Amino acid sequence: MSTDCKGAPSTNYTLQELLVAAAAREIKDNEVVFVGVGIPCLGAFVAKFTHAPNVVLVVESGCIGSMPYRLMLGIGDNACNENAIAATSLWRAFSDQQRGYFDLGMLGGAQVDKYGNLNSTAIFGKGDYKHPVTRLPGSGGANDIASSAKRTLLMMNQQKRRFLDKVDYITSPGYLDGPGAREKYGYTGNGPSVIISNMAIFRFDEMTKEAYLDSVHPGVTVDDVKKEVSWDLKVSPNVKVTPPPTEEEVEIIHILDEKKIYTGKGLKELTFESYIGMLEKSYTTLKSMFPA
Amino acid sequence: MSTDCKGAPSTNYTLQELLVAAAAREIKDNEVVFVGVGIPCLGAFVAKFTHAPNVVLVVESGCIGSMPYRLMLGIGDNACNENAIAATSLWRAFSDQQRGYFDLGMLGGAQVDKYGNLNSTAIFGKGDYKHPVTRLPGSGGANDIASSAKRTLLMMNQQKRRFLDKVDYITSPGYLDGPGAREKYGYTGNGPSVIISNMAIFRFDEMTKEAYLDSVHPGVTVDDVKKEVSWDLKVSPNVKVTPPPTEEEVEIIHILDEKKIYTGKGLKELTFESYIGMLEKSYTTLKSMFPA
Amino acid sequence: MDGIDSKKLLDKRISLKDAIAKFVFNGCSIAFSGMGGEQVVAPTYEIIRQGQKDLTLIGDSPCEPADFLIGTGQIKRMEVAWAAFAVAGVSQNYRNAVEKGIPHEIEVCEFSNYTMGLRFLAGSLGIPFMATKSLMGSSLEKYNDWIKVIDDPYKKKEGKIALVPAANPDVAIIHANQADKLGNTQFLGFSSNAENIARSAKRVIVTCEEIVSTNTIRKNSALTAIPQYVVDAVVELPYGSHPWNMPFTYAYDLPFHMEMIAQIETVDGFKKWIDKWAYGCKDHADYCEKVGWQRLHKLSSVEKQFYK
Amino acid sequence: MDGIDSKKLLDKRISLKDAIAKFVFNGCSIAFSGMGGEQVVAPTYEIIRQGQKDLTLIGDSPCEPADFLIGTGQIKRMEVAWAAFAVAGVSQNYRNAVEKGIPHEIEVCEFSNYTMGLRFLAGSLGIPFMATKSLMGSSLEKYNDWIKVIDDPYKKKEGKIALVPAANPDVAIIHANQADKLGNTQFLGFSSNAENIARSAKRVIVTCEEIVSTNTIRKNSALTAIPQYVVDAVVELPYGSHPWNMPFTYAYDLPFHMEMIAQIETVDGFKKWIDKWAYGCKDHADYCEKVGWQRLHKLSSVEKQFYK
Repeated sequence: MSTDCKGAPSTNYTLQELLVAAAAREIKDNEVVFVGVGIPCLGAFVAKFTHAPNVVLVVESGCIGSMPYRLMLGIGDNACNENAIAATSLWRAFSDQQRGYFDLGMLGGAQVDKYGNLNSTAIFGKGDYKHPVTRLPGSGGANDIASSAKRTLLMMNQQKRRFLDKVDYITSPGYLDGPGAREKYGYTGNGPSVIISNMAIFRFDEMTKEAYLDSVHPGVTVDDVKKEVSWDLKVSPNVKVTPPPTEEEVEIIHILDEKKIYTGKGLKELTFESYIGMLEKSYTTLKSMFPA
Repeated sequence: MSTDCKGAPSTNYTLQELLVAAAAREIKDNEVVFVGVGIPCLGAFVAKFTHAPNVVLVVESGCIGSMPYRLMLGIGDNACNENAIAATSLWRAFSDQQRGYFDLGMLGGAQVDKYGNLNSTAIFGKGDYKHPVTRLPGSGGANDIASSAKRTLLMMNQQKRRFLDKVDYITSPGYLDGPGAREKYGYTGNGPSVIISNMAIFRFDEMTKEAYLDSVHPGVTVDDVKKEVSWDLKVSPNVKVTPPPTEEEVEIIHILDEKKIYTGKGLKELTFESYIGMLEKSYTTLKSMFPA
Repeated sequence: MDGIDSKKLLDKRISLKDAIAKFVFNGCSIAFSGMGGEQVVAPTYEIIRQGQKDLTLIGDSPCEPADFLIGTGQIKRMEVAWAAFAVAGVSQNYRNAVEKGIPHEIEVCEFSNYTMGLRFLAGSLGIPFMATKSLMGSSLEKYNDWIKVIDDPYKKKEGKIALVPAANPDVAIIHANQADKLGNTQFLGFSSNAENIARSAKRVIVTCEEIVSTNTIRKNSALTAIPQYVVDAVVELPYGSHPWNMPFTYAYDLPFHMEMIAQIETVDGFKKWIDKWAYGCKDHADYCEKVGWQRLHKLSSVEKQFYK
Repeated sequence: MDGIDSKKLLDKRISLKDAIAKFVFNGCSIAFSGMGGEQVVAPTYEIIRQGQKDLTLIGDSPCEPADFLIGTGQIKRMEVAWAAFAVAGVSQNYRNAVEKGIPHEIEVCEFSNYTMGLRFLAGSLGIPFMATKSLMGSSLEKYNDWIKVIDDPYKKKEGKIALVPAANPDVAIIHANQADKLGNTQFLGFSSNAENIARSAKRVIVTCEEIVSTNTIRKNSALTAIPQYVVDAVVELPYGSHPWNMPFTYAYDLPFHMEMIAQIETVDGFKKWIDKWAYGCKDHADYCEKVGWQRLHKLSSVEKQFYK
């Protein structure tokens, strides 16, 4: 279901770079993609520089068709305005999504279940919604993206305590309790199409709506993955190995995230001088890469 | 209730000019006024050039704070954009009105009743709504203005068949069937405050919500007016004579409506050449009148 | 509709004739942008030339699209707030149809300008209705079943609110100042309800005074009322609103309009007008030729002085 | 509120201190604009200095306004979609309040970014609710009584739709690029929900990077998100969003933010941060001095290169 990756595979890449490339390959050319921040957003830009030059990126603050000369540091970063086709409002961007214009949304969470429901609100632990052991940031736009983007990409950390039979709290609806549930509510979107974790890629069975293992990342076994999933995970009869990023993809990731803010520990090491230097360099480099 | 008119009264004015001035005097400085076309709109501009320089004029097409160098020929005329504070949308302008930001709206109709209900939809005659003797244009924005502007100014032709006990069709709600009726629906606006006709000015009794005669235009008697009203018209104990326009007001009207499009028969006599000439002249004249 | 998603095309440019033939069909519901100015006139003439029938016109205050298409008998039903020619005069064809059934009776479903705007807003949001404080207590509510007055579910004490249903026309025609070949559409001034009319419709034809580069669009991203993913076809159509005005582009041709209104007051006069300006022109360029390029140019040049 | 209608003033310029003192009161509900960038930071520090209590924060995704005012114990209730610092980190004060009741428990009423946007849109329209296809079937609906799922009154067969109630905060604080003294307010880029947050509120304080002439406003009328009649006070507040970014004006100060997040992770560290940057500064100019004008200037100059 993902785009074929052309070009020579890289022999020198990190796990983060593989995840970026995996996200990039979920995007087809000419699609409208609602992007957040971090790895999936980086994936969207890699797609734009490779197989999907006409992809339209939309951010929650209200920018449509952004084409920035720098790494997007947030959904309300100045980068979002840069070369945008339309600078509008949050409510309008989300309304366009609810109307059905957005092909793909990107989500993350602290817990996911077999039906692709996501929790980014609270880990209850021994408590409950009002008194959770861990309070998380909340929905933000996630519930809306999960409801209305035609399909969604979920990015997760692979841990048994995060891949659950049932999440504590459904912040973002996947297939809820299975087949027919989304139809009952008449959501605009069709639900999640893929989960990309740090160990594997999962897709959803068309009939059962359950997530199944589609590919394992290089060096990971099916059993490794099963150990980090709480439910009885179905495995594709022809489970694949996730293709590594191409040399070109790795090169673009290095340019876009020069300081490894999303793909390494760069965030913690940033100084004001190195940060300003990053912005200055990025402008020159990226301007030459985007066609005028 | 209207603004006092300062300056020397004109001794050489037309009825149309008196009506423009009467409309102008209903506007206080700093108010937000939803304008249409014709005499009341001209009145709003006369107000802006005299006692109400800070009035904010809004038109249905979505322009706020227009300050054109020409006569506004429609609610979607290019003039509306000129020097506007905001160029936005129809739905937003009306939403701002529904939210309660607009002080005054201006309306006209084919029939009015004693509670200030207006009909601009259909004269039933011997027929009904679906088969009327005369089909009129319909509400346009009138229903919305009547519902939501804080107060409304109604402009009418004074004829017995137009000043009715009950209109055939309530396009624009006045006080409906009397005291308390508007409150029942929770309208944003408080209802009509004045009717200006070609013979007189009517205001509304605070208790009964019924229109009463407040002033007659020069040369018109109370009896003349009563003959052209279908209900038993109440008359103010100190009924006045409508003050004539001032010399300044007449002069401004002559500048704004040089070709007497709204204040005479100019519309029928317009040639392409005289029309282009009017636009060219108006630009020069008005630009010098508006402060930069 | 064919299998290709026309909203995904990278070049949506097409002739007016082809756009109307492709997206306007017998029995469709159709909406037009414009509020006085920015009126969709040239595409209306093309619909007359092509003769699509049984149209449901959904609009706020349509002028030529309502009057002409009623007069030619192409409209079956109207959901509107108003139909006339503003300062220039009334809509005689609308009167004839309602008062006398000439050329035939039409169904009329009436709202106000704002509540038609809300119907398009609801359509653009993909939701079934919008609430409003307009309409309640008036005869519009009385004669229109689509207006529902409900108890406000959030009010503890008695509280009423009106609902109007979303509009979702089969096709919308938007006339704008400029667009790129992808369909990114900009107004240089007000946009009346255009951005919501477009989003509320299944298929969208953008006609524009000028096709510009995507770079021009990006340089003024605040002006983009309609993004490319809403649009199915882009037609370059200079003077597409004549005799109406186009902000920052050309002035209102009021004398032309007055002549038109005078002529179309009679059924016979209307027929002659349509014979000359619709059937008598093979396309919009032919119309412009007949109006006179010099006259059109004058309307542009007089307009430009206001932005010196 | 005093008898004078502050929305009608012809000169609404006022100091930040006076604006906060006049319009933010104990027990009021308050909304802030911004979505990551354009965050209302300097006014948040001023509210900390003045110490208004029992606030109800109504917002989409507030960062400093939520985290700081929870940490100082000034917030009683939040109606929000999200609270954190995006790429920079989580909101430890929010976690402390919910998980441990430190400094005290807060009520939380949760929506999503879009549905908070719809609550402000409904508020700006003066209507009681807005319909949406979000929220249904999720735990947000389950735990929040203000979200009502109803039968669509326009659907013949079964059809569900969610309603969210209008938000109408007592006061909104909007940080924008520019405004004139009358309150006409412009964003040079995206506006997130600002135009509706302002209109939904009873009183509106606009803080802006620069006060400009009304002529400047008129020259770019498409950029005006908030017209004067919505606004009660205008405050010139350069670098009012620091450390966040302001489109076309200055870049995000991410290193400053990382330092801040690291320090405010502990209750003690947060106290010290507030001591230094809120109580330790007599006003925003003092804050800028402490950050360093050279640093702020560098953030502006690096931003400007992107628009060469």
